[in-house]
Amino acid sequence: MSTNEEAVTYKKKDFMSDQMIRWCPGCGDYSILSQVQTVFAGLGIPKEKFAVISGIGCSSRFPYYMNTYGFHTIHGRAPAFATGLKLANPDLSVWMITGDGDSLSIGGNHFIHILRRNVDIQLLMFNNRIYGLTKGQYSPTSEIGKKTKSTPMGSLDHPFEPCAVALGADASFVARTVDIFVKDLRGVIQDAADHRGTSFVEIFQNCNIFNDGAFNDVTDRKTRDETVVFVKHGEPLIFGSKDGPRKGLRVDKQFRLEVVEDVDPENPGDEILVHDETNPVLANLLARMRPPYPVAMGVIFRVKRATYDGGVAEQIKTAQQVPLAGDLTKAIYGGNTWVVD
Amino acid sequence: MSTNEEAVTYKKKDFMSDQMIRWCPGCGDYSILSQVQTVFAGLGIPKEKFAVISGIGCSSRFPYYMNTYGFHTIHGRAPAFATGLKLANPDLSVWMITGDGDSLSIGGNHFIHILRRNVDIQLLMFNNRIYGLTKGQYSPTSEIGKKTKSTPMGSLDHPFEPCAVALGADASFVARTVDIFVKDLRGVIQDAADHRGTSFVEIFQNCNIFNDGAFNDVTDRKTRDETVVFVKHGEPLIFGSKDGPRKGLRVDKQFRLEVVEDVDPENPGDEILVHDETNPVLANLLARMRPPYPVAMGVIFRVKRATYDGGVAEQIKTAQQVPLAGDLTKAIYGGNTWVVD
Amino acid sequence: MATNVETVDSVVLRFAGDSGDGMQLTGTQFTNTSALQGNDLSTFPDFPAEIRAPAGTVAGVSGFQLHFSSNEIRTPGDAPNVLVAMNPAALKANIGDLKTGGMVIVNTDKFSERDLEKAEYEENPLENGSLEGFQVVEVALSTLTKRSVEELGLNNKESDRCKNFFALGMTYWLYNRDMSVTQTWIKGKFKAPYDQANLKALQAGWNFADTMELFHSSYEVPAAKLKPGTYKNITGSMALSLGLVAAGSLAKRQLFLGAYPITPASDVLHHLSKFKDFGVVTFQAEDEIAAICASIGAAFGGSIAITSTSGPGVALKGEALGLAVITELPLVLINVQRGGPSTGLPTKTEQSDLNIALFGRHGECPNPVLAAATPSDCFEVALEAVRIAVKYRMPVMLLTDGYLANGAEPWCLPELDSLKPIDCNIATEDIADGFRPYDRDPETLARHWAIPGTKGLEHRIGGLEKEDGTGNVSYDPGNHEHMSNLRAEKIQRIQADVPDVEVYGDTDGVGLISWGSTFGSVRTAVDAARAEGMKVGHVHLRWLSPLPANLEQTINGFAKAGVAELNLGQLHRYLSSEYLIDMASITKIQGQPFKSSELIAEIKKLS
Amino acid sequence: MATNVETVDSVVLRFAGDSGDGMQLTGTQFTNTSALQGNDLSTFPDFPAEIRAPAGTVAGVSGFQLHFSSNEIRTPGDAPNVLVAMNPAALKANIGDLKTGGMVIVNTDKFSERDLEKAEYEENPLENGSLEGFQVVEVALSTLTKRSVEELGLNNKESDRCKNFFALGMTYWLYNRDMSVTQTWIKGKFKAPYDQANLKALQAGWNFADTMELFHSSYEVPAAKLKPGTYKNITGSMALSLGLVAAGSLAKRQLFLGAYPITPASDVLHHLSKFKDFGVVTFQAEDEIAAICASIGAAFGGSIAITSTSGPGVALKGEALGLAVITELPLVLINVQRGGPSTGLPTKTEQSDLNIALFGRHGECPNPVLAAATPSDCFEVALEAVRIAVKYRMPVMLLTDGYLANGAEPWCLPELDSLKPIDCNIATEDIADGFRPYDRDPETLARHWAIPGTKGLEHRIGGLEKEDGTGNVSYDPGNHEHMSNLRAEKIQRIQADVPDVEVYGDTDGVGLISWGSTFGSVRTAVDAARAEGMKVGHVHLRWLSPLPANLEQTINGFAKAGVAELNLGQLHRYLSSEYLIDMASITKIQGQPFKSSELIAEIKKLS
Ligand SMILES: Cc1ncc(C[n+]2csc(CCOP(=O)(O)OP(=O)(O)O)c2C)c(N)n1
Ligand SMILES: Cc1ncc(C[n+]2csc(CCOP(=O)(O)OP(=O)(O)O)c2C)c(N)n1
Ligand code: SF4
Ligand code: SF4
Ligand SMILES: [Mg+2]
Ligand SMILES: [Mg+2]
Repeated sequence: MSTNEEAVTYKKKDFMSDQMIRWCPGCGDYSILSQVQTVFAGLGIPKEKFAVISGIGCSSRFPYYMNTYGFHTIHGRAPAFATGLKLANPDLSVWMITGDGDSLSIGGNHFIHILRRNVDIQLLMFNNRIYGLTKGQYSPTSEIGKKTKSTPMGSLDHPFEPCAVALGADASFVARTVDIFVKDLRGVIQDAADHRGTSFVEIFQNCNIFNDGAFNDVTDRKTRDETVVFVKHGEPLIFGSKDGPRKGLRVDKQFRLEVVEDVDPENPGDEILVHDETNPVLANLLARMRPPYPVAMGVIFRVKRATYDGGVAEQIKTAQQVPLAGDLTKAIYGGNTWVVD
Repeated sequence: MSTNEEAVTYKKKDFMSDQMIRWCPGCGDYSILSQVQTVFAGLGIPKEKFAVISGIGCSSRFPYYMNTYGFHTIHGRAPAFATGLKLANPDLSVWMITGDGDSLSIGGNHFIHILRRNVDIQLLMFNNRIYGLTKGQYSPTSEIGKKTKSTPMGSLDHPFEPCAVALGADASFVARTVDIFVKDLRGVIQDAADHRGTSFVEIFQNCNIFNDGAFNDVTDRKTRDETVVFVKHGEPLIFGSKDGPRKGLRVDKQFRLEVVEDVDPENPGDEILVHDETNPVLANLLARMRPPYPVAMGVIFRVKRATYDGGVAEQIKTAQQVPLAGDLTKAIYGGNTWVVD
Repeated sequence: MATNVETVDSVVLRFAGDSGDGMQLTGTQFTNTSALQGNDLSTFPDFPAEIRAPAGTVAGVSGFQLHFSSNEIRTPGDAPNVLVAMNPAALKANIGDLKTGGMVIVNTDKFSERDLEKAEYEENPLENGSLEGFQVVEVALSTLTKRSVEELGLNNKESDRCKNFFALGMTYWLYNRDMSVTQTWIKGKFKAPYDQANLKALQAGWNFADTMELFHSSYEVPAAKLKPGTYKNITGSMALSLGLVAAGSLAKRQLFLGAYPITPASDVLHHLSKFKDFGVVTFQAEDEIAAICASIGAAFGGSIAITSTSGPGVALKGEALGLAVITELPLVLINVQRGGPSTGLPTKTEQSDLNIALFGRHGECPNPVLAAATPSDCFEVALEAVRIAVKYRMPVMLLTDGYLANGAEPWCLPELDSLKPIDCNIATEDIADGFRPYDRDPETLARHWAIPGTKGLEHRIGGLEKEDGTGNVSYDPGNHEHMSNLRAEKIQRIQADVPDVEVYGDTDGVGLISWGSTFGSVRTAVDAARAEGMKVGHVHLRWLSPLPANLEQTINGFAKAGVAELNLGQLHRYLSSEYLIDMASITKIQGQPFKSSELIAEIKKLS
Repeated sequence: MATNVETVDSVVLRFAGDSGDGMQLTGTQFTNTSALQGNDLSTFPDFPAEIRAPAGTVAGVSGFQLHFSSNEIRTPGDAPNVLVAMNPAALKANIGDLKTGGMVIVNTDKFSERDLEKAEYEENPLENGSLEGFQVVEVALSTLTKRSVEELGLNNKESDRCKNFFALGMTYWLYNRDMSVTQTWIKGKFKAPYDQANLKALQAGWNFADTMELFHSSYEVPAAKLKPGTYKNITGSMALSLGLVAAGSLAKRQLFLGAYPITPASDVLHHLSKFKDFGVVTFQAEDEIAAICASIGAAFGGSIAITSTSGPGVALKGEALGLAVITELPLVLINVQRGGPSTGLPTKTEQSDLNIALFGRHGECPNPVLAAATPSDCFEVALEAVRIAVKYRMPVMLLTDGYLANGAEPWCLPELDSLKPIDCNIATEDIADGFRPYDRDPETLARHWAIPGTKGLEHRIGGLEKEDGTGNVSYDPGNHEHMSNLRAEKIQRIQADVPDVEVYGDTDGVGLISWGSTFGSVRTAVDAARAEGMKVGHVHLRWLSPLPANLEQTINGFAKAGVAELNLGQLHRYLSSEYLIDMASITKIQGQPFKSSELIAEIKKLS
């Protein structure tokens, strides 16, 4: 992330570009765009220091709508472009926008590599569990049995759990949120911005054209309290309707998860798990929670770890300490030479 | 895996091809080759039903040395070839041989996808933590700070933990072993053969030319007992020299690992973890154990899960139940037609 | 009924509206109806790259053009006679193409100031005289539709959705079409009350045209005198898919498709995934590389292996294709070309991948290339590609494009008996003794296809140079030269299966040479030019590599030859290098097919 | 000292042994010594694809050929005068190349039956008369070496390791070389007691040759009359890397290399990773695609961006290269060619990637292509590639090959002042008002390079077709044609920077046209042919796209032209298509460079 060179104050609209937005009406992408613009405005980073990089997909049209530097690249490769850009220009605040297909299908390899390297960028994955731009084939996050144009009898591939993939690749920051959970979404984007290293955020995003309602179980206002747990470092894992009795999560000896009914949020007791965002084992557990357990939202995992770009800069700095560093004469005329007159 | 059509008995040498083996003298690949040949001989599968598929790298020369069907393909893509072959020919016992670079660098995406799909093949990754064939650059499993031809000041990339990557990708079988732990190696290969789905085996393999001794801490006879734990389903996680006092592993409330000294193997007590190979959380913990904890060897994770190839066959079978299935006349002459005379 | 019924030969009709207005569906209904009424026809849909671009904008306009005729026709037509424009954006995007004096039907309900603004019209084109010279038919389509479905209690949005059927009803009246096909289709497709609503809107459109005497006359387009046979209207994608399915059946082997979705190739995956009853395996891979690699794996495993994609995917498959070349395995790579370079113009058509098809791999790495000429030709080309791949044991590149894939025409269905079986000539146990995987058929130079599972034929292949015969890895200099020449020679041997070209028209005047989807426009232009008395011939190439044996001689016969293609001259360059003949290069690279008129102008220049 | 010292002009010497025998090191020492003695020289190492192929086998033989001379020379020589063969396999693999009457030094200690068997010799070649016609010098190298280091208490294996220095000592005596360079090097390189052991072995070899009077005479190869200047022996990989580093310095911008290891391109990554003191960033990516994409990202970010690879990697980079073309960003793609297709012959040399360089992308996607002629030329070509990429804002493809990369020659070091600065002409804040990213320099057509971080120049680029000027996404048909033509035109504009070709030799006799690493063999052959009285000229191309402006005219001037290249005729095809001139195609595709003698034979055919 960039150093703040001058005091800058922006409004959200400063980050809105002059390009017409071409997503379908009702697409979840609009809400995410709006929150990203809001967060950018508040970061105090000069506008010209932002670069937004994307791959290909509906979601990847994102850079066109941001009044910053932007690069709509090719399918699946955005992490590599972002890495090169960040290494070339460590001063930039680099954001990467991608879809579930872009980053987990064709781009899966670059995705896991940027995470392990921990290049200091923000990586927002819009997961709509479908290929939007190519008109509705199943994606690597589609549930088994999904009938789509390419799977008339239902898909057979076991889906990835994106946060688990990220954890398996040793991501240093893993979070999950939802397009329409506006406040939570904004908060998580802000957290991502604040983290040094690759900040991975999975955003459940509704594609109302090809996969409408894919996240109804977590977004439905009626049941949401029962199906979602918002995790926060140091706080007990409690969920359930604010009105009714609250519930908590605990594990048994062999790490099997259990829901504890009727938990007093003020005094949840010893057995209820407390979220520790630095614990990879817990993070794995949370990332994979699915009904009948609540789906975890928020920052699931966050640790400090050296960044790749930081290391590169450091090595160069060290190398440049030597006498005659960067001296072309030395480079060319050094070594075994002889003179012919 | 293949159905055993006729009673067949083989000797190891039936699986030795006529090609000269071109690995460096002392390379760990020899031992693995030998054990694979031994296991093949004992599987009771007709020789012509084996296919060995590899990518590119020293390790990937493997198929040439096996007197079976074999395909030395291109760098990183072996999982895709293996998938196609298995779908085309479900009757085959398909084995894939790969290196740490082949499968985790260029091939990372195909690697995680074959695992999630759970195509019924055996995937043996020879991890020597180096690029052998291209003469010694660091690989995605090389430790940070490694000085190689391409990293004169030491590498900066945080390494992958292959078993953790596999678990993150929802592998159904994850095991680890070592080239020179001959018996253990053979056992794990046998387990892999017996598993339906993608059986992932990481094999620590010594490259005595470019990364000699990379696994000394686990292979050294003097310290091995202290640095390795062999895991077995249903058995407590106990290690330490057979002569001296044994040690056990347990976790605290927040899943932090601890070594318990002086454990009685006959009666380890309640707190010592018992290996449950179906528990993904435990598997993650085991996969990531590094000194001062012992490195886990054996089958770390194994669950039954539908295979992709099985599903494909099933759908075709179902589709073929309909009347006029596979009838070309119906396909061509069906639908809205009209006649011109 | 209008008092007046005129008979016309051919009509070009274009429906245009917002992406959500159902124009593709409307066009398809008109097409099916006309097909069953016996017209020859050709269609071309044209949609935006966005799924639903912002409503009302020019970027969001989706169009469907349909050419139907009582004569034989070969293109969707240059300029529409009739344009249905559902909003100002559709008008703006399409009016430039309309024939002078042509008719434009507009939905006046969508000409509010806001609508005009979205279409970036400064003033209302219906009022500023800019449509002079056209017959403008102004209809309050939305209002009328709403009224027609009133009794069903739909809400505003729902009833507005039916307006495409109202428009369709009007055009059905205009061209004396039988509505029953569409009525039956509506009943099968929509649930109550939407079925009723659409039926009512359709009928209301018809009635409106009939009673309001909106049009001077209605038109009759009599049935065409087509070759006798059973016909079906078919898109290139569907014909291609059926060809592949047929190839699998004729080869008596499993068909395997490895593919990753990409516009405009995805339909091949979609169609083939529905042929599971033929044992067809479709594998939606994680990317294009995995798709081709899985296909090569399947080919090794004995399947008829196919991989389909478009430009960017072809670029990604190059490395793996080289492996298929050196391992001499049968494979068909289908490239449904789109506008390039890079992401380019994904929903537009182009022929700019000939270079990569011929020369896009590292090393000396030749592969045969052929291209389809029309939507229905895709069927035959698919069969031919598989046949050659199997016979010569090599990957074949098959080129189509967005225009062919999405365009449709009546297809005279083949007699099944006329389809020759494909002999896979698979190696059997019997030859286990002394078996060598790279032993060859002396005529075709094809090597053995020895499938894993076959007793005694165990062998290993790979991407390192192989010794001829044994297939062992070989670094021998002489062997490498031998194998390089041999791989090139194999392509030449295919000439035995490639028929000589025949010149359509005059052999010694101006000669137009074309390939791929330009067939229709070029042939139409040649006909027109000859009708005007010019001396013109046409050579259309199905095979690009190898080229037909008599091509050089044929070109030399022309007084002046021109190569017409939708790129910057790729075939022209290739033929120049082959024959050292000075030819004209006729190109267009606008994401759109040639218009016959454009080609006639070029012919005149050369005459 | 031998009684007899003869003076000779040129010697070709080849060291051959097992991969573990240290032949590369031995050859390099001889090279450095000869360089400092003032000879002109040229070297070529040749190693197996395996890291350590099985000891004693032909597959495991590693060779190093060295041509040193008192004249100007341009190739490592056709046939060696002297062969040092450390074992039977080395003898077997190399004896066929030895000049008739040439000398072969063999290590008799390695001719046991088992050794012969490993080399697949049926009988002992030292005994069956098969070496008749050569001067065979039989030396018990292992035994003698062991004896010479006895006192140091090394074990068998360790002392045997020193035998290459024993052999080196012998050849130093034979050619009157000064041993001090190697002695100094040994002291710096090895720890005790190995430094002492190697020094002793070296000296013992010298002494052995001296006292045993093994050779009829020793030879003197006087210093060459090279152009005055400071020289250094350099491989193509190193010269290329230095050129890139210099380009970064001259452009005053960070040099960025994205690369994935691949033979024979890895050395560029290895060398550049050592230039961190120049601020050079080397990124070892997860694959070739990531490597080029990171480089394009770095180019967007304002770096001098490079990506280096070989054939299979080039095939993978095609899609991303198209993005660099359409976004008009500067980038240099280095292709160190190797034997293809597919994995092919990875350690062998070839020129078969010209096709993919020119035509290997989907869509109309042109990029400039240039090639280096000699190891030291790589320096200049690297500078030129960067200069053009930056000046015209486009990706440039630079071709070298395994022969150039690993081969070495004396390089007359450039005066630093003679290196022209590279003007990056980066867009600044000042032009923020009305800034449009695709506005162009009217002369070069280069667009702005506006680097993220620059105030007021925020803009978005991408792979969809762009509107000229604004750079916005555009589906406009006319704009697409305009942009397609413009991208092609940009290549043509580079001709302004490409000097006309000059014919070496005769302009109106037989003309040989070549490109890349064949320069040396072709030039040598032309010289030889002219010395024999033939009328021959030579045109060597640095630029393949665009071609030099006067090339057509130059070729037309020849009575008969032939295109010589290490493939199946790729340049020949390309020039044919450009100029429609009938030329001969002279090719070789054996993983090895041309021999001058082969070319002389071809010239005779054409004369
Ligand atoms: C190399 C390549 N292959 C395929 C495509 C076609 N394609 C474009 S976007 C896409 C998938 C989009 O899915 P996702 O990443 O989930 O994005 P969404 O549209 O759902 O936001 C595909 C397959 C392409 N553009 N390039
Ligand atoms: C497309 C492509 N890129 C690069 C290479 C060069 N290459 C061959 S093997 C290899 C890495 C080998 O490492 P690993 O997979 O760990 O195998 P090992 O040799 O260590 O067994 C590389 C980079 C190649 N053959 N193809
Ligand atoms: S197709 Fe789906 S993801 Fe794409 S813009 Fe439309 S609603 Fe959004
Ligand atoms: S380089 Fe290493 S991995 Fe490769 S064969 Fe030699 S010892 Fe084995
Ligand atoms: Mg998606
Ligand atoms: Mg390795």
